[in-house]
Amino acid sequence: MDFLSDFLTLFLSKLQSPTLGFLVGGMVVAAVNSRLQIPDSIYKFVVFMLLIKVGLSGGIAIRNANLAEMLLPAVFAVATGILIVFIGRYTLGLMPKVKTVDAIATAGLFGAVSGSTLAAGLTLIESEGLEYEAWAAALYPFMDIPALVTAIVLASLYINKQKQRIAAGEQLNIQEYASKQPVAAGGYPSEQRGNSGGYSITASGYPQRDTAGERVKIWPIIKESLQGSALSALLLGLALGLLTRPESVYESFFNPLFRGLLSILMLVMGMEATARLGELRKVGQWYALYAFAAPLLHGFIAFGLGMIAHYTTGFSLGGVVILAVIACSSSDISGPPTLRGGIPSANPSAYIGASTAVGTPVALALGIPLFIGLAQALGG
Amino acid sequence: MDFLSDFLTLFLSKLQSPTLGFLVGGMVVAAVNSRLQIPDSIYKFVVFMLLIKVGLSGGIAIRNANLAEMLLPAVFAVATGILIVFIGRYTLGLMPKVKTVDAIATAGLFGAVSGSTLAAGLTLIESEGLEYEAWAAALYPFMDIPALVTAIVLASLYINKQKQRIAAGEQLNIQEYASKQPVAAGGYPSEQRGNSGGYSITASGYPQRDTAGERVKIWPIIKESLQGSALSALLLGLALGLLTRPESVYESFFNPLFRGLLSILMLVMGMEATARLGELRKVGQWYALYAFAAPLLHGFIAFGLGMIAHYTTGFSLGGVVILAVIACSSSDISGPPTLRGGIPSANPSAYIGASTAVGTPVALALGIPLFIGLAQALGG
Amino acid sequence: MDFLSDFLTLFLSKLQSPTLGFLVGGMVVAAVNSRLQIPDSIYKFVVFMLLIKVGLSGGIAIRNANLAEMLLPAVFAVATGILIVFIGRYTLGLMPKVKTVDAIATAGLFGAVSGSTLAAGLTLIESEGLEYEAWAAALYPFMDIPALVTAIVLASLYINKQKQRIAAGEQLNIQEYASKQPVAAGGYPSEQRGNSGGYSITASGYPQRDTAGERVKIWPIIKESLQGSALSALLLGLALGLLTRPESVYESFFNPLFRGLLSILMLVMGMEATARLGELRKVGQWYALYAFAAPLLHGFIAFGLGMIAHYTTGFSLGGVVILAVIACSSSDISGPPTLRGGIPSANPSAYIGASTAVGTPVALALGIPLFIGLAQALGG
Amino acid sequence: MTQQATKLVIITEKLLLNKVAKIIDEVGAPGYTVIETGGKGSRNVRSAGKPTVGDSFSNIKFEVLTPTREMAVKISDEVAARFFDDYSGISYLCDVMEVLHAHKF
Amino acid sequence: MTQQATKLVIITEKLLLNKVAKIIDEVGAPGYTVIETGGKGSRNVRSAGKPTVGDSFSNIKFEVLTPTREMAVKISDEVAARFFDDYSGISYLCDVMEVLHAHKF
Amino acid sequence: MTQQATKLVIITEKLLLNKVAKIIDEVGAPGYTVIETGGKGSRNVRSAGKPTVGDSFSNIKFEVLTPTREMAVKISDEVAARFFDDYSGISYLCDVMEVLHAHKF
Ligand SMILES: Nc1ncnc2c1ncn2[C@@H]1O[C@H](COP(=O)(O)O)[C@@H](O)[C@H]1O
Ligand SMILES: Nc1ncnc2c1ncn2[C@@H]1O[C@H](COP(=O)(O)O)[C@@H](O)[C@H]1O
Ligand SMILES: Nc1ncnc2c1ncn2[C@@H]1O[C@H](COP(=O)(O)O)[C@@H](O)[C@H]1O
Ligand code: NA
Ligand code: NA
Ligand code: NA
Repeated sequence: MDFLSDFLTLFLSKLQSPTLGFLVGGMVVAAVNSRLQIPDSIYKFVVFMLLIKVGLSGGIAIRNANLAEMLLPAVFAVATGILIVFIGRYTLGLMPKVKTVDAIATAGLFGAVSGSTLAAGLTLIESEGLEYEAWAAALYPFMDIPALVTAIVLASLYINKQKQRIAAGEQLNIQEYASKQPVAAGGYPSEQRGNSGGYSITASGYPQRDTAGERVKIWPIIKESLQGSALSALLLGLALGLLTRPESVYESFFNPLFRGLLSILMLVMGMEATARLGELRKVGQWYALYAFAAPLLHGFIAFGLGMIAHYTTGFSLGGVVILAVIACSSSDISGPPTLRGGIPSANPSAYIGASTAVGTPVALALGIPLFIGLAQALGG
Repeated sequence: MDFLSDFLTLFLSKLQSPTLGFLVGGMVVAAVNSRLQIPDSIYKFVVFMLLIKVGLSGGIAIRNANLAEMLLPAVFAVATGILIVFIGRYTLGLMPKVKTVDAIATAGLFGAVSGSTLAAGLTLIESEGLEYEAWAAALYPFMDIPALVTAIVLASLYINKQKQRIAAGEQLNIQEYASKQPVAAGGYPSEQRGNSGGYSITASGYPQRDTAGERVKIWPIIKESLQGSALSALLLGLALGLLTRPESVYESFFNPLFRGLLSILMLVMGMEATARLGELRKVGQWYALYAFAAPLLHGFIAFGLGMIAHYTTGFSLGGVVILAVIACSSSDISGPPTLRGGIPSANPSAYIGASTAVGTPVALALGIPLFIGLAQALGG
Repeated sequence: MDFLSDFLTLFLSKLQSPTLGFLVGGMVVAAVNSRLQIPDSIYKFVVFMLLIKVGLSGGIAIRNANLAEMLLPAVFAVATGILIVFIGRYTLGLMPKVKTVDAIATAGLFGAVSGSTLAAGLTLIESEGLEYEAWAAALYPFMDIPALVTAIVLASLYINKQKQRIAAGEQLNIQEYASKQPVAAGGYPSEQRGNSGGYSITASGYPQRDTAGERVKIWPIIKESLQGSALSALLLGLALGLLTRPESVYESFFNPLFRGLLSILMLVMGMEATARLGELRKVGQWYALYAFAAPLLHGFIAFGLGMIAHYTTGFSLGGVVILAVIACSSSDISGPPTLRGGIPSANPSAYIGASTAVGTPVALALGIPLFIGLAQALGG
Repeated sequence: MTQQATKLVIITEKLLLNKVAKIIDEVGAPGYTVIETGGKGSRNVRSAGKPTVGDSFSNIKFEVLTPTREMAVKISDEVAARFFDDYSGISYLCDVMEVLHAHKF
Repeated sequence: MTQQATKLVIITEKLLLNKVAKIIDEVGAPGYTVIETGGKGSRNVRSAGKPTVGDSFSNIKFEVLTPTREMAVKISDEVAARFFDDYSGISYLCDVMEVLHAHKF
Repeated sequence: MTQQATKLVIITEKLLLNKVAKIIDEVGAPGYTVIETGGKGSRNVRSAGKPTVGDSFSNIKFEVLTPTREMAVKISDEVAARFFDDYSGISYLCDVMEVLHAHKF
């Protein structure tokens, strides 16, 4: 009871951070159709600046850290990433009118990590004076990549199974499959079959390639993820922090600009959230529900696993929060293209809408303060 | 006499500010056809940074301000905005070869407010140590919007009257009307009637819609102005300053970068001024004359009204200068598109040329130092 | 012996600077096909910020400097610029399979100056506490422009001679000329003669304009160089530093951001280097060899001349290093377009590849530390 | 199977982006493509690229593939009637196009 | 001398830039031009200009001049077969083009 | 009333923007449209989008509607004669266009 009241006061006090202010500000700005825009090139550069800073500070600090400690949290990160995908596939994926591949892709995106959310989390954690291991931010790829890989593998297995069944002429199954398609998910699969007004035409009735039985390759997916702009910036920063002596430029440039650039990014995130709301609506309420609940659930799972590491190997409470935030976040930069390429048949409106319009705001506005408050209440 | 010499020395001392240096530098750079450019996205972002900073500082300070004091200055701002349009319509608008709608649009743009000029003014006012009310910058929309609305309403009334007369077959009037059209105002209305070389063609002699008697709606114009990128940024800053606690990020990011970004913007303004000079030439010397004289006249009017508020309600001298600068400035970002949409038949070369090529430089180079010097001389 | 060991230790200690770290980081990032990118507009703005800062600091300091001292170093700069072109034309230009005009253009680019390399040099020189004259950076145009002019003049003289010979029907010479063309220099001159697969077509067998005997105008080339974005920014900074009082904004904005922005630029340079490697390969190993050796050679020549000025007119050792760095650097921003326009028949892949992929990295990674170490060892 | 189509091109001021798009939708074209352009016409040169205060005056180009020539002309007339008195713009068509593949046409 | 040519236009998702370019090369077209576009089709409106999280979903437009109609159709079929089930896109051609000047055609 | 027209397309290096525009004006075309493009031809791949040191080597595409085929060919020949020896570029035309609306043609 006492614990709960502690927690609540701590939680509420977090809700007034300027970071959130900019996020909400962005939502409102877009909602009232303001012509205010942050140019795309600025947005890209801001993301780069934030993630390379996170990487640099990590790299500099890691130099004299005992990386053995990192093992258990890293394992937990991988486990969480994989688990999240399966949870999504067997909750969201079973809802009526939800296409299974769309559900898998969405779960993959929620398992993947948002650099921006991570950056926001780190800021708040530091301003709260929570201690954490220098390498904690480096847990990012350990959850991000396994989640994306799992989602893509799962989806292609599912699709191949479908193809074989269809080949085997299980008409029932087809109907069931077709019936599960959203009526107007961005007009997606429906149009594909040309059953809405106009009809689709082809020059020479091109042959369906028979991809059934194709095995999906995993390494390309991993490479693709590592090549993503966000992860590349983080890893570049880590490497530079480890191998060169960037302290001077870090202190004079990357660090002082961090909070300000973060507020700019939050503004963009807010504008994005509103902009994507429409797409989310198209794909139905199940996605909205999932996008609201899943981040917190994922965060709690990771928080729990983190606490295990806390008691067994002395993983810091700050580190636990970071692990929870990573799980709580859903990718918004690198994830989507990877999934678009890896699960082409999934409807991007579904997973991007869910992640950007609801998932990220929830992670930023509820998740981060929640898990920090929790850690502080537990910390005493 | 003594006062005058005081004033002159004060005035001249202002002319060496780096801000002006960058403005002139930009003019020269463009004049010598240098390939030096500030990318558009950078320019947009700089404007955003300046105006959200102005908004933030205002919002933070307003928290414990007595907004009742704002009433009289706000009323004066509205009055000035409307007055400026009528002045323009009955001076510039009556000159030979000046199309009435062009004159009204130009006056509207000079009544509207330039965020950049305001930012430059605030910098100088602060560096001069003049006191002003936290909410003074918030007078911006109170002059900006009424000016644009008045111009658009006035223009559409005028056009409808013309149409009716024409309908009533007053041939004389038509000739008079036609004869008032500049010969080569960006080749604008002339081409429209295809009387220069080639002829204009239409697929199926499309019907002239009869817009005579259409009533112009005011609310859409107000909305349009509020949605402009500059005003949105200012209001967003105000809101965030009022409702959240952005002090940390304000002190570490928005405030320190302000002067530097302002100098970048001045550079762009200078380049723009030169670039638009050609367009201004096309529309004739009356626009140049108006663009030179009007800002100072408008400034003096607002300064006078401000002084009334100074003596009656104790409006600070710094506030008076800000009111004068707002009046003196002519919009360069949000205004033009609003007018282009609101008075489509007006020639953009005319009003943009006048404002960007002459109006803004005059406001920056003469207006701001002038009114600050005046206030200081009066302040004793 | 003692001197040598001194020098080596000094030299090696320079190799760990973060600046280099970012350069190499960029190379790696591009080499692993990361999707990380620094948007073009950011890149352009960063270059502007660096060069205007260099100009400003110079301009501010020059105010009370004795410019007579500048005479001898300036003369040496001009001499070096011209010499470099001739060296290139009679070394690289004589290699088998190297087209003479390509060699001349390449030499011109290596004689020209890289603002980024200059900026990097200044940073290291300052952090090493080497004294230098305020106007040293202003030597830039004195080497840059003569080099470009010489290259363009030399090339057009050569081309005209060729044309006349050909006109005079020296078939031998043609074969020799043709045989010297690289087989696949970006598929350049070969395609021009349509001898690879497809054939080139023309609507109406357009007449070869007879440009033989055309005299090349020098002033346009100089103007073109001065109008380049990099040089314009530098000169603008100088002017503003001299004529206005930009100290405040310099201290609060341009100076503090310098090192950080430089590291960003180094990252881009690294990415560019990798991206251009392919083009360099196409044009053969002679270019690679030249691009590696020439910068150091040029640097030594300038260093030598600088030492003469050091002993005769007391030119500072820091200034000597700057002169050497300017010579060592090869233009990457303004130079290429000038050459593309001035020597159209030269293959851009050749000179850009050589300069960006090898020349600039060599200048940054070896040249700068080398000449600083040398100066320090000499300085005692 | 391929299908004959008409390609309508409309070049006008960026400011009109949404309004023209609305007209195209209303007339019932299966879709459209928009491209940012600079250019020069009888009026004044549009700013292409270089930063000018507010880029709202640069141009956009619509390309609309329509199944019939009539639909193309209908769109063009509507746009011209509503905007070409006051805004700069040009529209032209080419009716010998063939659509090879489309999701909906 | 001029030469008859067919112009193939393919508009699809930016994500496919390299893959489509590869197909065009493999089929043996002498070259291609790429343009960034926004637009609207049967699927969803593509983001044109305004910053959206990752612009990987905006469109690109390929224009390929081919000496023969067959080559154009071959490219189009290959692209459609590989991508148009899952990605949005349209392809059409115009076979009355004339190449006036080219370095290689 | 509509009017037959020829559409000339010239794709060449960005560097030539002003020079080509000048030629088009001199020959007397009523206007032109310019678009930034990337692409690949017989020479080397042009940089599209990604920051390369100075973007002066990316391409531009001119689209010029001319009342007569002759005018189009004249422009194309002039451009090719002056630049296509040394710069990469291609030009082609389509002469079955119809102008529906124009301020001046
Ligand atoms: N003859 C033409 N060929 C190609 N584009 C044109 C032509 N005439 C006009 N345009 C385009 O249409 C826009 C508006 O033309 P205008 O209304 O005449 O100013 C110009 O900015 C050009 O982009
Ligand atoms: N009728 C059309 N005319 C012009 N462009 C079209 C048309 N239909 C589709 N497009 C373009 O092709 C893209 C993909 O279309 P879709 O696959 O139907 O979503 C759209 O974003 C448009 O840019
Ligand atoms: N067959 C083609 N189809 C479309 N565009 C082409 C073609 N060939 C060349 N181009 C364009 O013309 C530019 C110059 O071609 P080139 O001079 O052959 O390098 C290329 O970068 C392409 O943008
Ligand atoms: Na996650
Ligand atoms: Na005003
Ligand atoms: Na050099």
